[in-house]
Amino acid sequence: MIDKTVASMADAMAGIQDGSIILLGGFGAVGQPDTLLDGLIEHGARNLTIVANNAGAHRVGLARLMEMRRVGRIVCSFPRSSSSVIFEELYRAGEIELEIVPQGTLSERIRAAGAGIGGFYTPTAVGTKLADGKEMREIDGRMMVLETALHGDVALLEAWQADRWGNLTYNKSGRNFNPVMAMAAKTTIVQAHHIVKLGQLDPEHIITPGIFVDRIYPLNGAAA
Amino acid sequence: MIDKTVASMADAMAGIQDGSIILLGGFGAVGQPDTLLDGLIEHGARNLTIVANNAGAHRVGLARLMEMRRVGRIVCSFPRSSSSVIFEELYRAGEIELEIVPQGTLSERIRAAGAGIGGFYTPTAVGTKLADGKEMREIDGRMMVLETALHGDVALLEAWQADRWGNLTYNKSGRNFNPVMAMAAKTTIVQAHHIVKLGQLDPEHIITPGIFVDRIYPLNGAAA
Amino acid sequence: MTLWTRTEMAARAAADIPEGWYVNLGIGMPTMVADQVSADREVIFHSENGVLGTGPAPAPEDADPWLINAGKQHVTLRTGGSYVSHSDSFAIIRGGHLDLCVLGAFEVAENGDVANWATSENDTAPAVGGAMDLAAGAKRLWVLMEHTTKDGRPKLVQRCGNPLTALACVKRVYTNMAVLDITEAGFSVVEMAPGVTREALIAATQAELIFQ
Amino acid sequence: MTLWTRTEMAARAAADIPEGWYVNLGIGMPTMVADQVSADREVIFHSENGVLGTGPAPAPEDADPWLINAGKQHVTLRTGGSYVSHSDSFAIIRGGHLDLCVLGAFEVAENGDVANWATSENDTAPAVGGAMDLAAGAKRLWVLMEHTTKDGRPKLVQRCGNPLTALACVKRVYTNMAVLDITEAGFSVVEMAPGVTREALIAATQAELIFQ
Repeated sequence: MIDKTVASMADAMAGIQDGSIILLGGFGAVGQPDTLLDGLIEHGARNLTIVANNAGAHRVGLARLMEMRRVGRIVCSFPRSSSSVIFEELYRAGEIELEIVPQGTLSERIRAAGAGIGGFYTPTAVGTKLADGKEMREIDGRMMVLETALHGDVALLEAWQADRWGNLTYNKSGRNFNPVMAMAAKTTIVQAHHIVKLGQLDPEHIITPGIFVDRIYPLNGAAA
Repeated sequence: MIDKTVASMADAMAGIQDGSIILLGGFGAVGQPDTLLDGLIEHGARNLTIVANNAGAHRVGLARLMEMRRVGRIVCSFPRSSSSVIFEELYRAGEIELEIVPQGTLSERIRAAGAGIGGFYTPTAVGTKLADGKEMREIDGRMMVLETALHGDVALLEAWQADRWGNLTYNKSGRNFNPVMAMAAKTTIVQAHHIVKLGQLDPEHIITPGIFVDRIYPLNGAAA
Repeated sequence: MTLWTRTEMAARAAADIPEGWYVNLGIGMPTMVADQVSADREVIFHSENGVLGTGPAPAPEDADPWLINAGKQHVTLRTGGSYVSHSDSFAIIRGGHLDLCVLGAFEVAENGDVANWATSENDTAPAVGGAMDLAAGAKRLWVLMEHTTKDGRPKLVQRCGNPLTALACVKRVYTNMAVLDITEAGFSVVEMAPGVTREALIAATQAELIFQ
Repeated sequence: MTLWTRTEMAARAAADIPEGWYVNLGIGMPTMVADQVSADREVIFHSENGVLGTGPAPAPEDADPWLINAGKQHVTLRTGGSYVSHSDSFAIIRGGHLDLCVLGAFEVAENGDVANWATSENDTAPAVGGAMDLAAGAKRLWVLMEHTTKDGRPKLVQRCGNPLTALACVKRVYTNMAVLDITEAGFSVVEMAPGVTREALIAATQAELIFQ
């Protein structure tokens, strides 16, 4: 019997290596795997590359991980906000590497990894410094830049409902990067608000099928 | 007030030009826009390029359109079946042009058109005659072939439920190519089994949002 | 000379949006455009984080923590709206499915270049978000911004000095002084705020102006 | 010498599939593998047309016209299954998410090349379907086929004569005579059908065989 739910946070984090590329779901505070981030802090992996839309806020979660000097590199579209204090300190001090990627190119590069695409041509960023040094070509009369797939070792995600096969639904704008990141990591780990019985999710309404999911961490304790 | 439902088949077909590229949803007989195909036959457009998984069956729908010599070219993954008699006759007689595309490359090329991607690299078909003459490159140690976006002028699709904004759901394996083709045509025309009131579809369960849809043809007559 | 207020600028842009358009509004002043479209006119607003059909801001006590827009503000979903993933949301943006995007900007050049994500001074860790995708992907791009910087420098220019967001894509600019189309020949004045003179507009603009 | 029947071949392959694998079965004989996996072992079958978790064929009177597999046969959906679009279905295939694909073939070469979509004789309008995507995309590819053609020609060869489906991707072949792994050194015999001799197998194969 397939059962992807894990019994403990230690099981959820098992095997995450130093130097891993971690895909982090969420947009703003919504759909962000806060509990798994606490687990990652506890777990101890270092020298991580984080791929996420934002660069953490205040002194918790991702920001705390950075403050502990556990993140060597961040790939994101929007690192700066009023509360991204830790990131900005580290960045000014030259203690963290930053790759800025347009939000849609970020999402598309992650999808490419998930869908077996090695690279793709997009008009986004043509003529800007984010395309500096990148290969360009004209397609159908429009200049485009070559972008490559962005693979993760681990994805840390948040879902609304999950069953033991790892089928997932999301809640409103909590969907965001979670489905696409689920496809693109060697190990996809999901914190879920509600564990439901297999068959309880309508097959038409499942957003992420379990094939993309490896481990489910129930946020409210026991599985159904 | 937005209302994408059309009052007649003539309205559904309005403006389809000779020489158009038509994306046809469906896989086998499921999710195939048979009624719209009858409308297209009636409408009269000629010299069409058809993009579909299959090359028609028996002497109805797409096969009938081909029999009337209205299709100059077909792009598909699986033209041959026991009932694809019309296509095979025309093909042997040199009266129809055929582009064979691996099914996943077909779907991905259509998605690329819908998502603003000019082209992409895939390992599918490398080393086979379907990659003959195509540009290749090695990415991450693997040879890949460059494939380009496949745009439609018109998509003819089938949905299960639709509302007046054009939000759609599908029924079981009737989903297939329909959502991806909805994204990739200048004009997307959908035959729907059930017209529902705006708001009746759960925002979490809509598979194709109305932004991708231009016209809805109700299969059962009146709108709700 | 009475300059348009921010609300008037938003209302001026809103009046030009036909019913049935799908529209993305950038963070900041462009967001105000939504409030200037009356609820009986169906204009469908899209937000990068996967919300299609955002409605008015909720009363604070009704805010749903799971429903925000790209500016991280609480929003509502109007009847007919839907949720999509980031992947599908940016397929909407990049695939040319939005009828319109309205962005704020630091500068707009007479050829339609736009700079709105990083200034030369503070671009050590600039935040681009979805601006480049929107500018390159939407069917049309309008910019809504003050005509000059706080210290009086022109923001409509011959050539942008700040890092570019996208090339030659702005179609129309709404400022507190005027509405201008970007044409083959450069900035073409569509309308001026009450009492703004040609001379005042020319003085506040660092590019040629075409008056009809 | 007793050759394995088609059902025995399917059962032999099925026995090698661990619980929890996601598996795509090609049209024809590979489809028979599903019936050889007992329902209490959770192996999840995927079909190209967007069905994840296909179950046994329904009784004819229970067939749902909306639910078919890639071979256009009526199927059922097992508890826990889901529907996806073609786009997502091929992201599953091409993104390396399937643990296994089992295909039929005209020929398999000793380096793992496979030819299964067109023969030299009839390839005027060949139908490739999803074969190239599956062969290139699945984590592992097994082939299930007769050891020789109907007129006795070897199908395990040094080099394929028919148009290729994909290069160097077959890991294992199940025939009516034997089970063979494809190794760096070529075909390695894992098991032979009862009474099949080394000599008989060598005679029926147009490539070197490695016997453990």
